[in-house]
Amino acid sequence: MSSVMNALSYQHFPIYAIMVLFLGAFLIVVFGGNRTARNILALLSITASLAFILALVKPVMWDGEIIAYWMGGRVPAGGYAIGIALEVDALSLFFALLVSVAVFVSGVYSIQYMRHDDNEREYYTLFLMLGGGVMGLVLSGDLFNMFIMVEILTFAAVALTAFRNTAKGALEAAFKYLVVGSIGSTCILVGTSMLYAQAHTLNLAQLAQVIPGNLNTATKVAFALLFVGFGTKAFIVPFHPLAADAHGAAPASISVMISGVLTKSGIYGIIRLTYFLFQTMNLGTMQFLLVFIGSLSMFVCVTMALAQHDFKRLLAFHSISQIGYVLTAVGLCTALGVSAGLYHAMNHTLFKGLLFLAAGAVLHETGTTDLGKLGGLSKKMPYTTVLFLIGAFSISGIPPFNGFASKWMIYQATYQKAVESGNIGFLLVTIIALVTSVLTLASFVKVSQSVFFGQLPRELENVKEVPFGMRFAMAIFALLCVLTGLFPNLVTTYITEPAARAVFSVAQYIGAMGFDASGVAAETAVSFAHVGVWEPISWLLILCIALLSVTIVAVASKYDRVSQCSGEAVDSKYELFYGGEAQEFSQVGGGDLFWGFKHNWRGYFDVMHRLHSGVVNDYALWAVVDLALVLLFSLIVL
Amino acid sequence: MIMLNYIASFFLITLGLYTIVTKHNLVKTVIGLSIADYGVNLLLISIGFNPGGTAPIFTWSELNPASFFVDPIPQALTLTSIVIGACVTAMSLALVIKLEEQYGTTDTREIRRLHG
Amino acid sequence: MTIVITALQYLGYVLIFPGFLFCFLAGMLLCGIDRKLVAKMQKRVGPPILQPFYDFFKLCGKETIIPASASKTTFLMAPLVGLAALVVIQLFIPVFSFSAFSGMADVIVILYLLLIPAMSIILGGAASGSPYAGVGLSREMVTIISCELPLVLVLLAVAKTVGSAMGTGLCFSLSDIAAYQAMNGSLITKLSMIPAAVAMLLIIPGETGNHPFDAAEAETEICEGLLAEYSGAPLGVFKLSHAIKMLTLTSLFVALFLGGLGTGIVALDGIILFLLCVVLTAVSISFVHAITARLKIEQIFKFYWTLVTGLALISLVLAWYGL
Amino acid sequence: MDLPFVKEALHQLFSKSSCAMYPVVPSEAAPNYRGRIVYHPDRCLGCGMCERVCSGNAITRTVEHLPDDQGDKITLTFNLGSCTFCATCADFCSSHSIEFTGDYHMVATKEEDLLVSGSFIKAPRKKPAAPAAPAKAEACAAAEPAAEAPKPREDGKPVNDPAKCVYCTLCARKCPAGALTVDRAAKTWTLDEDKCVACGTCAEACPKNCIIM
Amino acid sequence: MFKKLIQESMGKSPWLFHINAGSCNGCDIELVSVLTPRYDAERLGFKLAGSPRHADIVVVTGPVTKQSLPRVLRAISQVPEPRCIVTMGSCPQSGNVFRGSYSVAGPLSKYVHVDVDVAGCAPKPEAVIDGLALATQILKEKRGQMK
Repeated sequence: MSSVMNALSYQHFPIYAIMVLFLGAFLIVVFGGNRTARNILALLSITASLAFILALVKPVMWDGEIIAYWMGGRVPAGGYAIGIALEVDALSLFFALLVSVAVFVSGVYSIQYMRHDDNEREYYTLFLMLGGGVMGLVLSGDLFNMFIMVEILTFAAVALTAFRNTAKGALEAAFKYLVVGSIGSTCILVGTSMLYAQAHTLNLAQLAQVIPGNLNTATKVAFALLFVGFGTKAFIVPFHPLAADAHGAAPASISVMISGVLTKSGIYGIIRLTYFLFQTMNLGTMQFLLVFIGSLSMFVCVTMALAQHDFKRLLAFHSISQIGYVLTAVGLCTALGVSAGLYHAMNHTLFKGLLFLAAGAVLHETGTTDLGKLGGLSKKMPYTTVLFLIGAFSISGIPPFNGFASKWMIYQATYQKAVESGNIGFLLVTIIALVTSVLTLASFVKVSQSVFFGQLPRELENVKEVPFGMRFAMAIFALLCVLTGLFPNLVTTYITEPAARAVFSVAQYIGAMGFDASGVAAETAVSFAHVGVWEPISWLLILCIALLSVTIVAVASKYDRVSQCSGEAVDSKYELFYGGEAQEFSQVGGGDLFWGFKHNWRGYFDVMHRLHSGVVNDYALWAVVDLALVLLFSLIVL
Repeated sequence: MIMLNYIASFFLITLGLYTIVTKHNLVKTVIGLSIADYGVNLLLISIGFNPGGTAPIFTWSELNPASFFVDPIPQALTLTSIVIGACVTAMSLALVIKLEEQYGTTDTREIRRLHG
Repeated sequence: MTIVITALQYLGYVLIFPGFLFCFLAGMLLCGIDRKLVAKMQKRVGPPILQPFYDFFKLCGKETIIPASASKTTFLMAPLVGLAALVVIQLFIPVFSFSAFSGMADVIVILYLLLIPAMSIILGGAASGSPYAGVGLSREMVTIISCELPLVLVLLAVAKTVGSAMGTGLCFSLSDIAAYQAMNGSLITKLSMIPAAVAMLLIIPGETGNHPFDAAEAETEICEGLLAEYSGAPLGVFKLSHAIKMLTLTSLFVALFLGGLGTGIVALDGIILFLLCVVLTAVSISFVHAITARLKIEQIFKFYWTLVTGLALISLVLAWYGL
Repeated sequence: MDLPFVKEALHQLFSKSSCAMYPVVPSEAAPNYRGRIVYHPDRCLGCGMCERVCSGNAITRTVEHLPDDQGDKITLTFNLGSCTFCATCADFCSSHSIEFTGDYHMVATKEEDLLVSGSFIKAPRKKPAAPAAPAKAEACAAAEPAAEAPKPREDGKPVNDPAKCVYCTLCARKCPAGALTVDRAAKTWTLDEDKCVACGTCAEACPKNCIIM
Repeated sequence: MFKKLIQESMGKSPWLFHINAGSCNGCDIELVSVLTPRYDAERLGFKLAGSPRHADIVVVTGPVTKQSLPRVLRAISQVPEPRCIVTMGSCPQSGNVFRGSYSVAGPLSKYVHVDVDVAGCAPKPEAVIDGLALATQILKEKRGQMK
């Protein structure tokens, strides 16, 4: 009896949360021949995983407990960690929460979305392995385990990218991703082994205890290797073309996983690496590296996105652009910055997931994501349109949606950092972030014009709204987008600030595993104070009052007494004003909508176009060059 | 002796990366990945090697401060790494076959439908 | 009881001053004065100052046609949302020392709230399905992008100046900026703020979409662009929004650079604010309108990202080094 | 950037506008402006030349035979809605019965309001016109030996001077009523007296000035 | 009261939509000159609108060629009520010198009810102002008859 009670103790929940996903994958291989059984198994395992993680929120996040879990009870012997450990602090749990929510929604969505594909069994197996891999990565307390999980998730992601192997570019994207991803994985493995050679341990906490005082050439090289390795997982510049290819080619539910979950694992790895293992974030140059790469990703990807004319590929570039925001904010090494970065990471999972699901809904119904072939879907798919718009407003930072709340904190954080450090470079970052935001808005205006508004092409006359299951999945994300935007104080207080505090409590992280943390500075006083003011609820209240009064006046003055044609026969009165004899199909496509902007930047866009050549050798070269640069950086600076 | 191992392993890794970057044949790219992987394996096994050490097979009672054996953890890591390397090769070769079917070529310069 | 009175008071803020009624009257008058002034500068007599009111009421009396390809709800709701959002922005901007709600938002929030009316007009236009609206949308968006960068720089420069003067490093809150100016005089008297003020003056016509930056609504090329399919009352609401946007941006200018001129009496402050808005409109909208021809969209972009951004940047750098 | 109108705009702001203020201040048309047509039926001969030269088909001429041998009621209607105001009709009118005024106010809600019309009654012809035929024959006969200029007729109809006439047929072609027949081969010049309206077009058109009115 | 306000406003802010139905450009130039500082129709509230949806008064110039006829009718049908159609110059009223041409479908009154004719070739700007003022009166009457 007590063993049962013991097994139900929340101490065990992390490993349960990982294992139910892998178990689900295994069971689906065995029993998944039947669709119902398969769906039930998949749903059960993702729900269970979500439940386990949610159950951990109170003890870990709110009570500040750090769960140290030694697999098989193999506690450290002689001061050296021998067994494999899971260590869950608020940071890990924060990412695990994102992962489980994204996996859950994506799984719910898949049930309808993947209905028409064959090999559904393999799909769910790989899907659950992908989820389990990321879950294992963020909950792990062991560097080599992280590598294993990275490999699992890379494999699952590659296989899922190529899942619809008849779709345009799916195989190609998978191959590129595999090659560059393997380079990244190799980097992680070499880095891990070099750290092991120096510290003779693989436990994260122990590494964090040993390494910072004993930096030498080998550890510096290891740092660079691990940084680049996790960088490939986060798809930061210069690995962003892979993300674009992979997101664009994968099924939408997998795009959600790749952008919402996989990139987060890279960010998580970088945070662990810089804040915990090497504790180098107080170095100005280290902050510079992260902020520089973040800003670069932010800007390069948003401009690349403006030039895209495929719905999902465009979203993919935006995904990396938002990751740039996260990395920038995290790289500031201020409490507000980290909190803002994590907040944005969470929002990114939500709104980007929503957008990818909307893109998937469009693909599901129309069979294409080419912006030039779509248009006018708002009349056929009203729910999808509304949900998409919520996502688009969120990502472009329109108040009161969540993207605004986190971006706003990021601007505050960067500007405060600029003022505090007196470094005008951070000011530039603020400006880049603000401009990126409006460029994001521009490209989503482009998407909404060329997919949901404008005129309906004749081929799409028979398009219908997507089934309820898919709408439900999107609605979850949309609801979360609105809620996290409306209550930023609650979110920061209960979710991101504990996680951000965990980032700055390295000593507790080490101490929780039973290692001596005396050499590490105790938790520094963290302050989340910021200078701005933003009260979304009051704003919304005033807006509602204003809107209500406007509407009342409008209705009273018969504003809604309008004439709209009814029935099939269209009087020329209700046709669009157009120069021809009859209304013709004349959709303003998305291909080059913002030429007024691009015209002034044509040199830049030419260069970018040439750089993103699509040849795998070039991308590998970028990876190697990036590796070399980071190596140089870490050898000089650290 | 060990130094030579390290040099060799880094040489292998560099050679693998060089192959990936410069060779325009898909299969050669895969070979490059494998070579880099072997380099890593060599590195791992060299890290764990203690000259003169015995195999790390013992029971708790045999263990005493004087016993001297090679580090078992890198060996475990190497095994895992080998398995993963094999998976990478298998997976990428499968993709190469499919790519060849779809694109009719194995030249990476022509497999760039997704670009820009 | 006090709750009821407070609620009524706030309702009064929203509906009367500085909310709807003030916005409606002041915005429309501003628009009329602008048209009159432009006419004067072009050696014309010009429409009566009440002309925007006539236009608005006339449009209310017209038939509203919804094109068959438009989605009705978006088409009809977009103008109302835009109008409401604009009025709320106006509420957030302090009238000198009197601030109804300005403690609730800072300059960055204002920057983003200004996107909502623009988005409402973009979505409304896009919902009509007209190809002209498609082209107009593209130009409107590029105009927004163009104005955004210099506007950001101006706002950051102000935030830095006030912040370093107040000793907090930086200050985003509009009511704090107003309070600072009430104590220490207008910001425009500072040398470092003059380029920013000039930049802001040039941003105002771009943000409102006035001539010569009205490529998005070029009636002679793309048939009013986004508004091409609007008729009747919704069109009137858009015209009203445009008028209020002029008021909003000019009063934002007043709040940023000309604070401290208030008397403390709310009614008098309202009149002073309106008069200042008139002067600013005359300088930044009417005068610029009268002396220029419409720019092409890529010229607008170039203009804002070179000249205006340069001015704002000078100001920011000066503010950064405490001049 | 080039801003040439800065000074101009500032100057205009404080100077008087250049508006004509039209509805308040009435405005005269420029001299020689060709506005609304005024038709003087009392002067009209009814030749129809105006109708022939009108490019816009704005002029219609209706002839109504009055009973009891009172003559013909000839009505000319000028449709301003079809007029190009080229004034060719006035130029061609030998009796100056068409006049273009400076009244440009030609606004109407109905098309009828844009019609200018007038009519006159053309006295009936003295039917037999007995002396006329001999007179003509006499004139023709007399012309050859006498070789002197023929006399103008009392009724205002044209007389040809065969001595000068080269039979170029210009007069016949110009005749709005089609009353003249000229045969170049036979060298005859014949006037149909019933058709002739005595407009004088033939005399104006004659290059040799051999037609006498 | 509100209705009266609207009706009064209707007379003070007529917006024009100009359709060239094959005109020789003479009338078009005169119409534009109405808006120049010399005549400044804006002081009477006139404004050229870019889209028929915004317009109150449609000004048609030109003899309504066969090519332009369907477009003219479409554009006119898209003007919201109350609306007023003004033909400017002689061409749309009768075809003028183009009457009888194989390519002319006019006059316009064959197809739609024309409210005001402004004759002249081309009309003097003052005449155009007169015509538009008359159209504005008609507009007010039509508004009075609406619901």
